[in-house]
Amino acid sequence: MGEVILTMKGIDKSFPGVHALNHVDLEIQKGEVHALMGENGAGKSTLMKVLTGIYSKDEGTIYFEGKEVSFSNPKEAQTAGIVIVHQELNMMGHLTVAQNIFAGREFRKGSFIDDQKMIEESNKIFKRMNINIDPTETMSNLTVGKQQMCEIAKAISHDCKVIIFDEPSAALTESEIQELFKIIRDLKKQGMGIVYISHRMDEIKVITDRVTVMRDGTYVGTIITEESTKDDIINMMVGRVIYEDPKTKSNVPKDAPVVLKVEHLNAGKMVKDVSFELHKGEILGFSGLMGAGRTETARALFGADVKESGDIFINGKKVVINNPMDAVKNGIGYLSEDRKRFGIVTGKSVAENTTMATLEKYCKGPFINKKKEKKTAKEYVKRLATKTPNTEQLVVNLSGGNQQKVVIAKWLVRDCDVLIFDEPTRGIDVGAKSEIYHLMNELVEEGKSIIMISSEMTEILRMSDRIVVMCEGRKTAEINIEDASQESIMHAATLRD
Amino acid sequence: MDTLKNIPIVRKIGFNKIVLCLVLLIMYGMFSILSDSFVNYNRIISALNYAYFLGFLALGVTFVIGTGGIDFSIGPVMFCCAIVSGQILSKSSLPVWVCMIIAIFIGVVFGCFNGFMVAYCKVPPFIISMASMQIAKGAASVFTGAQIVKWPMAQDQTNGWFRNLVKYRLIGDTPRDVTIIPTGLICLIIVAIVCAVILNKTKTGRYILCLGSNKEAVRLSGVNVKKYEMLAYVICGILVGIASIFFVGAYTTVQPGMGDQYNNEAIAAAVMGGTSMAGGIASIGGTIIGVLIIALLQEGILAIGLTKDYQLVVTGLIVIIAVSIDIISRRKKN
Amino acid sequence: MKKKLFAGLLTVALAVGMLTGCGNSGSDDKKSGSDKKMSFEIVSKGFQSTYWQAVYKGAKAKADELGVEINMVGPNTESDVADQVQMLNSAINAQPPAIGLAALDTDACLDGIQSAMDANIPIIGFDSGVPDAPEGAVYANAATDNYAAGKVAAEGMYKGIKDKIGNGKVRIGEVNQDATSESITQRGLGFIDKMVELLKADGYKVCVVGNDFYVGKAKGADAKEADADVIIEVAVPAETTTSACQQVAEPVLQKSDTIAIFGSNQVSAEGIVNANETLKVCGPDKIVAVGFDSGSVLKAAVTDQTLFGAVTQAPVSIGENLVQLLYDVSNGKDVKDVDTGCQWYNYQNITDEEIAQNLYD
Amino acid sequence: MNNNSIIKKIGMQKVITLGILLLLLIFFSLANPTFRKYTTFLSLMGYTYYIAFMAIGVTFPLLTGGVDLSVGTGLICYALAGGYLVVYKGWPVWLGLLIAVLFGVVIGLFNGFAVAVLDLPPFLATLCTCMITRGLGSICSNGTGVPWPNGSAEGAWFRNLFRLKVGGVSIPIGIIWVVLAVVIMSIVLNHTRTGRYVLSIGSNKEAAKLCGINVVRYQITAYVISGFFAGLAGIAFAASFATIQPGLGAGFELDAIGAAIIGGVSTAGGYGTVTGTILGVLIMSLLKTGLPYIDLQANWQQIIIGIVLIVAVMIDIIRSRRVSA
Repeated sequence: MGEVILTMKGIDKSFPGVHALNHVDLEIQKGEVHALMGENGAGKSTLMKVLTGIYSKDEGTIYFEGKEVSFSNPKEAQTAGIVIVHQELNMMGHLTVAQNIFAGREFRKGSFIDDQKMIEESNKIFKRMNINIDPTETMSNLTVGKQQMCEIAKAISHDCKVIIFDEPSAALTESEIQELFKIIRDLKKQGMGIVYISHRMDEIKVITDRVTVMRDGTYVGTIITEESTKDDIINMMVGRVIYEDPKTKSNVPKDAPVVLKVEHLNAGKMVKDVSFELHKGEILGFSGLMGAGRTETARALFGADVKESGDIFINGKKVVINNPMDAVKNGIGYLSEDRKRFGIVTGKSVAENTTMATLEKYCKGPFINKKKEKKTAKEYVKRLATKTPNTEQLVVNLSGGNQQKVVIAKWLVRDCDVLIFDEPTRGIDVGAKSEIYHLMNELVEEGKSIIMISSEMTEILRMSDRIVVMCEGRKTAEINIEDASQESIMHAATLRD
Repeated sequence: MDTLKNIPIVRKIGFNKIVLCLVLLIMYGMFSILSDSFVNYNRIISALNYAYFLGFLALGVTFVIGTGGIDFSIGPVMFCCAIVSGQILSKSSLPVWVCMIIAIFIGVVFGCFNGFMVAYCKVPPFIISMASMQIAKGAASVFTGAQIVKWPMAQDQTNGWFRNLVKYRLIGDTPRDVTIIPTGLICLIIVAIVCAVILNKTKTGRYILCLGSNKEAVRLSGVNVKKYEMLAYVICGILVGIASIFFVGAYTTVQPGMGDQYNNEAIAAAVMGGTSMAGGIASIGGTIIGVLIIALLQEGILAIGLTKDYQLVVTGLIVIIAVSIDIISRRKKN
Repeated sequence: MKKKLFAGLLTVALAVGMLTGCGNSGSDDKKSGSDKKMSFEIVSKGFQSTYWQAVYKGAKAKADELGVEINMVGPNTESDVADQVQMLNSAINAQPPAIGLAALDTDACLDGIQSAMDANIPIIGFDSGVPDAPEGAVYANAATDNYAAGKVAAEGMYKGIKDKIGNGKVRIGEVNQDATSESITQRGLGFIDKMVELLKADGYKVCVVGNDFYVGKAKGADAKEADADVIIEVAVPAETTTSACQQVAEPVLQKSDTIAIFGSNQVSAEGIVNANETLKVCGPDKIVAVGFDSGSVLKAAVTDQTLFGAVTQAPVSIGENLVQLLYDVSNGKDVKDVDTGCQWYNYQNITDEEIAQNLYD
Repeated sequence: MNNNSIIKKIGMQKVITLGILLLLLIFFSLANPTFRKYTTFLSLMGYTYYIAFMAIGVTFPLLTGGVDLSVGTGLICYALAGGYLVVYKGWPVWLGLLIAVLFGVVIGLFNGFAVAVLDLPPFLATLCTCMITRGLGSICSNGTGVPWPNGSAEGAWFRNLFRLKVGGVSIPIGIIWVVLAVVIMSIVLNHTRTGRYVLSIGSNKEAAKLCGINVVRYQITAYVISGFFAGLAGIAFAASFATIQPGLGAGFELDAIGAAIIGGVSTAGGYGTVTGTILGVLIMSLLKTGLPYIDLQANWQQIIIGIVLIVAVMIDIIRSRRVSA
């Protein structure tokens, strides 16, 4: 193929207690889309941060356009022509689109900023990308997808030679992803080297030319996408073969009682007239694209956000849920998609997090019975096989999967009948993932009911008994697992008015 | 150093607190060298005089900082409590204990107001405490007609007994042979223990610290976060009320329109003691040591013939250095 | 990392040591010199006005003359009662042969005074002294009789306004820095009482309005506001600062019936002078303004007749007498109160030697 | 809807603030005829200058999402230090003024260093400098009050910088400096990199860092601006009130911060304007001068200012809630 533009050789990086990168190699050619894959914590992001000068490397060399380089901050990398589009959106919400795109390198007339020129340049870029965004609009007024486009526009506006996309599609709708791919192909034609980090196997197959796989901070290998199968890549990633067979038949009896019934739920723009039922012992999958309103539905149901209208019935009885307190009282537990922000109390111990929702059970009068609390915490650490030295360990020091287990333990201690799992396996490695699947199956066997929101099609197809599909805040389909297929779900997920 | 850190007792008390105690001792030693008259029982008594009300204020604000909030109104509110209840005491025939309860009640009213505005109306704590500081000053002044208020002296037959809370004069063989017993210290320690128990052993304290660490996560656990956030301010209010009693017990008179400087010193004491401004981490023991450091500093600086100005400068520097070290060491850890 | 923590905290300790160490050698050479020198502790009300500097100057001069040391401290502002109590306690703990005290508030200082008595340390009052101190604690005072000083101001002012009264309702303003400190309230009341007395003697009806404290304590002003010939309006600011005094003086000066105004200490008098900078209402044939104490601002104002006159105490003499009394009492001599007195001055006699020696910048 | 777009352009908060300002003016003028005098306007300006400078300065740390609590005690400290050198050491006045401003810049640098480099919470760092400057002020002047030259004294010319006497009339030319400061700082905020980066940091510090913005530098700049203006405020204070007493200044910062917040500066940072701040300043100083004219005892002022602050913030909160819903 094309000529090599970027080579990273023997990159080594350690953080206190972690060997994040162990002599990793990477080679990017001009005009190729190069996928960088690996489980969470495999070291992809760290490698890119070393490349763009956010982290300094301990060992190894980087050659860019044949010359050895070393960037000490992102700006130097940008100037050289290496730009990164970050996974988390890095926008300054109070500023306008144009101001964001040119942040840090404003055009100037004398010592004044030339806003007019910035707006013109932004318009040119958007034209080239063939998208329609007003550069004078305030950033926080845009949708997530458009914000992502602005990020890409910003990357393009640097006269760059290598662009790194760190999970760009996570927040995009299907059509936006198609637009993104169009842009990427365009950039490729212009001879840029593109690094594409993603977990979505389908996208990798569609857009990339080569795949480099990393595992536990080490380089596993590089293969050509066309010549390999999905399973090959997965095997390289996990180092063992995992078969994810979709569920073919629901075990829930047809006459299982309805434990939760939601009717005509409305909350803001993202939840419009949503109704569904949840049976005892059932896993109800919620599928849809990012921004379809699934999380918002769950939050409104749980009382975390204000809802405008709608009735909720628990075991046939109408209940009022205005805040999470009411929800918990009625036996609903909610496992948030954003663990760090809404799940764990980072600075507190495993034991304290475990009893967070049930503290009154561990109190004698106003006092906490710490012995009893510790006993319970230990019990759940054992039951969920949480990897932690002891129950006094601060949650912040645990890995993502173990943090998730602590959050699950919190709701198990509460003994909720209805559990809402919002992206329960996001950011969790494969091993912990299957443990969580196992646990969910165990729970429904015990007679609990689960609402599972997931963006991973395989997860939905593997776990659910029934699937609710949402699009733009409305429920567009309800499919029994026997009838479900990727195609049918995708169809419903893109069913717009 | 690491081995030292791992001795069980050191771990239990906390390394930082031991270092703070050492600083306290070093300071004491230094002042003893610099001033001939510093090693003196009465010096300790007079340093403690300053520590009592400051201690209660700092304990109160520790709870608020624990939630990630801040209260800049504690000093003026303390004065407001003392002024209004003192005025009632002098203008009516109510017994002093009723007026002490009134003082605490006024503290609670301000605590409720601040807490309500922060927890339920979502006003930034900094701004609401700024506003209630103005209101406390003005209200106290209006209530008394900008008058100084005097609480009864120890000699007062009916109401003077309350001063024994602060210090008890034990008269020996002759009337001139007086030993002063710092009863205030006992009160402070008892209240500090109660605070420590509330903060570490009860549901309220647990939730206060947890919501300081991650409010949204606690809310989504079905906890009434608004209630507990407000409760922190109410606890602070109670302690501010108690502080006002110990202030007048030590200094008799209060003037309206004052009290700002005590905010800063109380917050400084709490932060010095290891309470994090970001919320979630709070230490009652540390706060008390911080208060003792400030009290000792102010007595020592007077003893070597300097003005209070030096105390302010040194306190400011100590806090900056102590917190920077804390931040740097934590940054290294991660 | 813990090493760093430790090292850092040691640095703090060192910093403290250096600051205090340097400060010590810089402020008073208490440590150097012979240890046998007598050293007195003096607790003043503060240093914020130059008045206190003059007191210090007098005291220092006398101390040098007698060959003794003095250590004069005072709170940051004249409202920091608690700070002064701490300073008094600290002074007692230094176990000096005698202590000079100008109490901001006697009650607040009582505990300290009691411990001084217990420790057999005599106290000498100065400035406004220690009013209502327990029997036997204060051996003598080198003080101004503030109530009398207020009267002097009223008499002085009355000369200037006598002719302006009688044609309809007129107003006399008084700006008092606070309604709490003994010296200010005594001065303020002395002024009001004397003014009322003078006015009533000439057959006018008088009423006092404004701050509740002064209204309540004033004697003899029994007329209603509506039918009074003369209204005495007392303004008290929220803070004891020049700017706050200025703030309350302005509305009074702007009232059309105001014929005179009195500022009862240096701070409030400066507030009036400042307010007049913009308003331009004081001076000959305009509002009769009277100040108290001196300082460069007031001296200039008296000279250019913005101020009709002012009353000065004798700060230098207060300082001198104080140290003399301290010296005598610690040598076992009997001591008696010294009234350091006060004087009326205006543009005519400001340069007289008798007056000028008591004026300071 | 031409009207609406104009309001949108100026900003609703500013329109409301302006409305309140006018209402207050009308109210005071009706309540007391003497309030309508030219001289009242002059003294109103006297209170406006120093609060205005403080508030313009403190707007910048607020916009970065920080705060500067040291401006109040700071301005007294700088004025004391400068004045001490002039009055007691015989330095020329212009040098004293320069020292005051420089001192402010140094303390601003210190604040910036503590916040940006040491990573201390801005509240805490500036709380400490608040204590430190309060102490330093007294130490610098040996605890004495400092009377800056005034009246006919040599060096009193500097007071003419704010109040020029032409014939018998005083002209508050200080307004010119305040307006100039507002215009310059508005341009700095909206049309230079410094201002843009200050806003960026307040909006999303991490993002700003990743854009290659030197976050440390511009954070320090914000605090230096605050310190510089605190120095100017010290001069304005000295010019308006002549005598500076140590131990003052605690609480002044609340006037300034309160003014900025009333003027629509977001306490979380990222949004706010200098013109809004100055409207807030005018409300503050109008309350301070106006309330004594309606025969309210001074202590009521504090209560009223406290309530005004709460109302302003509540309006802001309700408004932003409606926008986001």
